[in-house]
Amino acid sequence: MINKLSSLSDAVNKYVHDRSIIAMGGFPLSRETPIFFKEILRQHRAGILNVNDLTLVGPSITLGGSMLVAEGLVDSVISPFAGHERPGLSVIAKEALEKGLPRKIKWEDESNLSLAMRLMAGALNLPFITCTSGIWGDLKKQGLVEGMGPYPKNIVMEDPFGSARKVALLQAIMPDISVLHVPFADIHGNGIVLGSGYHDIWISRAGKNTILIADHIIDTEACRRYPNLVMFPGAGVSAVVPWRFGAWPTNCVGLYKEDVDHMQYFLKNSRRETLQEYMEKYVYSWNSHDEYLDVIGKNRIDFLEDDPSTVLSEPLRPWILPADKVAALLPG
Amino acid sequence: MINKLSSLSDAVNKYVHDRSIIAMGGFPLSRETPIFFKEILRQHRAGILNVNDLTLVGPSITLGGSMLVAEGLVDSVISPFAGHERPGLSVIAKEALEKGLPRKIKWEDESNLSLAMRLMAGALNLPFITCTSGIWGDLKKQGLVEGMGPYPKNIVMEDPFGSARKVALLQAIMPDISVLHVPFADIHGNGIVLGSGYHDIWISRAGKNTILIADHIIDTEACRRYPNLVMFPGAGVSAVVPWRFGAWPTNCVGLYKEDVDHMQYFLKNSRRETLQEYMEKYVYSWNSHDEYLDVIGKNRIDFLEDDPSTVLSEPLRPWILPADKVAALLPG
Amino acid sequence: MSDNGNHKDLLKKYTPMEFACCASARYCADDMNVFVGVGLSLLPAQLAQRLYAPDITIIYEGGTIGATVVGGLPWGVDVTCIQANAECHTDVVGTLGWLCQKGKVELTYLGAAQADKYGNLNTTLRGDDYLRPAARISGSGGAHDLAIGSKTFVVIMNHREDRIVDKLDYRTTPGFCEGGRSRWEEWGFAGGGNGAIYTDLAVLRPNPDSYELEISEAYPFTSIEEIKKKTGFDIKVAKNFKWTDIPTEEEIDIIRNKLDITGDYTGWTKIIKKN
Amino acid sequence: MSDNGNHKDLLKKYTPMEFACCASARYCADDMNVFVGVGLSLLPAQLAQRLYAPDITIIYEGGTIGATVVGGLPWGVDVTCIQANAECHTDVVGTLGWLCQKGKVELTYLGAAQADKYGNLNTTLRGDDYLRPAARISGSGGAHDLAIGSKTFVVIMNHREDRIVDKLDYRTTPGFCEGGRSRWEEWGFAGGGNGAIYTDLAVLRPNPDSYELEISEAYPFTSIEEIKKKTGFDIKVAKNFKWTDIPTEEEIDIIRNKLDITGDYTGWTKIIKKN
Repeated sequence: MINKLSSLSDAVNKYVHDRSIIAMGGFPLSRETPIFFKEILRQHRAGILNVNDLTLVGPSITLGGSMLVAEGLVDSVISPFAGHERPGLSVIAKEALEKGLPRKIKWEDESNLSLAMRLMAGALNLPFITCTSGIWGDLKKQGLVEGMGPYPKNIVMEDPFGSARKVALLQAIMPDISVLHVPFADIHGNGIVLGSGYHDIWISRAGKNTILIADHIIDTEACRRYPNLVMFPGAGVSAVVPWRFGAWPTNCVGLYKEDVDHMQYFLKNSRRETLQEYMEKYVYSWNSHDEYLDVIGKNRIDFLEDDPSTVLSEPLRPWILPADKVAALLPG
Repeated sequence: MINKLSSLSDAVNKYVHDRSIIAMGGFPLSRETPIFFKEILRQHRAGILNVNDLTLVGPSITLGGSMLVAEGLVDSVISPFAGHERPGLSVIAKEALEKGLPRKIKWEDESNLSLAMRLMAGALNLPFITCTSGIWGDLKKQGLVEGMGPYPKNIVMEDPFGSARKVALLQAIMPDISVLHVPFADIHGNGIVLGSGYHDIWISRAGKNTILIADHIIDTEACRRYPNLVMFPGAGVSAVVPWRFGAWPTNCVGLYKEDVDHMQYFLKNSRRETLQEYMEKYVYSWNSHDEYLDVIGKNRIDFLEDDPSTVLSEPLRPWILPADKVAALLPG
Repeated sequence: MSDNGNHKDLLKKYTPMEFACCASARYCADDMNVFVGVGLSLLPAQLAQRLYAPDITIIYEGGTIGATVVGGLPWGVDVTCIQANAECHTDVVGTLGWLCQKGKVELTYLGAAQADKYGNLNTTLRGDDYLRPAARISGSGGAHDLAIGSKTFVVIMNHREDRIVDKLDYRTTPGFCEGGRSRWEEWGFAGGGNGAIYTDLAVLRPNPDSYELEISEAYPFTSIEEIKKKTGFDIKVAKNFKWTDIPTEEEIDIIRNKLDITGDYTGWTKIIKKN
Repeated sequence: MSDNGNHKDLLKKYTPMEFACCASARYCADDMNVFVGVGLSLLPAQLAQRLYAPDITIIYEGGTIGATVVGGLPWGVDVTCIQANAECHTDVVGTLGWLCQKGKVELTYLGAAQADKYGNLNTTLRGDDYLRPAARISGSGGAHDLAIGSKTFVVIMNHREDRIVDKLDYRTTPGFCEGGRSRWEEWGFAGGGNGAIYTDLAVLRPNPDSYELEISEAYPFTSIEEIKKKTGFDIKVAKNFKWTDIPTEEEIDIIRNKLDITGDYTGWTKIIKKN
């Protein structure tokens, strides 16, 4: 087992390429990876990463994905949902879809199950898989737009073993990068999740390279004591980026709650008139992890960390490595 | 949530029927459910359960399944393996397959992955599913014998989305009963597993009714503190049978090791000349759980419980309900 | 109650969505596995759990099972106050793929932007061009999957002429498909389909032969005439039509003081001064 | 070493299976993910981990990853002494379905009862009738799946005329299928196929064009003649043929004192008195 720790900037620079297909874990209010998308934007603006025409795959388009869309870096989205649940729909995704601003994007609608099954097919190296969903209605025919006209997506097939039942054949999704947020990971890439699994198992397995963003790096001994809590085995993980509060403003169950105030603030400032100012502060202004935390604010962090779900992480907290030790383990 | 505790005899009597398809979890040396099969034999001999022509599905045929075969109660087996790993092949399964004694049984060979995928299809209510395994060689054509001649089993299909890759279409397995052993379960049917998952997630989900055999009943509060350790959600479980050492002579990771001496003893006594005596003692002689433990023997139990994997169960042990409280919760 | 409804004074005491919540909560019973979606559909299952059906198990699509919510009504199915106190966490494949498709979910609550006369739903877009929708909305989420597998599902939504329609702008989620027995005979879906739609005016249920929605109940503050006017197809009145019961004091107490404390979901704070 | 082999005196110091273990252990390198099956295939990966490749991650098909075995050689892949000290537990779908099929397993050790000239394996039965086999053996287990997806796999097995054969009694596990490029062009399998077969006499490797097995190495206690006699098809000697290195003292020390303490796997206690 080798040390897979990586800085945020190295992970983005090494794995994200022009036209990459990027799958993100989590759910609209939980364990998303906005920090990874922010770093793409930062490197793009700094001219050290040349990306365009990205394809985003995931449970929804919320804060991070929306900003990539707003900056015109996204060609296509494959997702079952276009918003933040109750805080609201993605203003930016709506503008791209309804008005083609700042550019037209392609959107492939899935259901939550059909998305999971397409990723499962990718994970199991199957070109296609069967699904009970996707045989009826418009979900089955709205594929990613080819020549600006919709084309048939799912294929409906009758059971060849004689039950007369019909299923959909769904094409696999094989992302170039799968990026997921975890509360805890060790240096070997073993990632622990507390709370719901969403699509994460299959997203993490479908990617050519899988990157974990971890609030805390823990001693491998914690994995050996709680090996059944490891949702992402290091054997399948390419890099682990230590980044406390990386999931913010989504939650990280076990550590902090979702920041719905900030989500609403983001949605209010999602129009082009105000977005640039928002991004200056929340994407570009900071130059270190400490400054990133300052932008969120200590009071805000304390408020978000005062959460009933923290009871779930109690057994793991004693194994958290101190920041200086993690810094020493980071390459470079 | 309701109380799903059941006595062993009630669970067998209620869910096992003539020609039932029974899927068993675990692996050849680990977390199998011999006690469930012993109870079928006991009720069959006592004339209170009329079963015949059972179909067994699982990772292997070892102690419990072998004895059902020896008593002539089995019509068919679907499995990737016919033995106990290093302790040896199933003497009884070999005799049935090679010599048709005591009766001819049908055997459908799978690989570990193709078995898991067929069960996954059953779990997801899909009539069939795709698999990378099962397109080459003899695995794909040896289905359960129809009219005593083998017939094509898997169907080979080329990717309709144009990759030119071939996959197998595997027919779903939908057992009537899925029975799995767990170290800990609560009265709502939430089952915790420590160690490897084997085929268990998909076996547990594929069954029309899922029955857990649990070494210990724990307070539901333990599930609420470690909800990510619950592999089998109570919402999908029909009954929980408290039965300490129910997995013996296979292991239960976290509680006791595999009893390889007993497996070898069983294999040595698997010939018809000696099997009846073995079964008299280990299947029929006892009349209560205490007597069952006496048959294993206190020294043996102490030896098996002295195991390095017990470190994994430490966080859960404080939540074990005492025997009298469990007895009071059992219906009837 | 009344033969003609139109008791507008009721709207000073109760909001239309309180009627919808209380009526739909009564669908829960015994030890059902109940699946709950985002938004207003979070409310009735929790109301039922506190009042009529304490043994139900609530399932959220992200993977949370058997949770007791800590605090008020959550902002989504994946918030920490739902996940902090659950009996088990699985994932989307476990909830939507297994429990739901395998027939282990008795009841699902859904929301929708549009429903057609066969109870099919649209939550994806408004307008007639997928490539340039007049309004993009959320998408399926898990609704498509739940509607296929759940033994029954009920919908809570607004009642307007362009919401309860003859033809959907986008067919996201199957109800009774093309009507009659088509849901089962043509499509082979495992679940029972759309049990009822609770709008802010009425309860619509499928006719047992044609599977076309009918006015099964109406809230007593409205009238059949108003409902028909606000429906986008020529809706019939069911044989066993009745006026919906007025919410009980107990129901209202729990909604206002325990679940929807801010009134964000049911809007009750717009008619009643908060203490 | 020698031009003709036949140094029978070596068998007083080493067993044939010790040769097979030491030779096959050298296949492990760097930070490979290495998949280990039941039986003799448990040994070389652990030997390599202690000697040449400490950073490999050992994976067992039941779901155990990154385990350090507590105690001696285990009786199976699912015993508690393997599971007690692992970094992670997943399941059969995670190991065989994902890691292996997705190309994340660099090397797999397998056993077999029969291999044919294209490295295809039989672990299911002996005889020519599936319905009434002369001898039923274990079955595929995970071998079929591992041979398809693993970047390479190696086999440890006995060398006899009815074991290394022209035609298998049952085709359990694909090597190079029908030879040539058929494994990839006809069947499209992701993995690289059979890297080597380590028998108790020799190391057989595929010819790079025909993919037929050749005698790539021989253990110096045997001879080409003996190997040919004990092979069920007309096997050729590889261009780069060499005599296999004798096990080092270090290797033997670890096998006899750390891994196969009882000699059950390699049989060394039959030639050497245990201290």
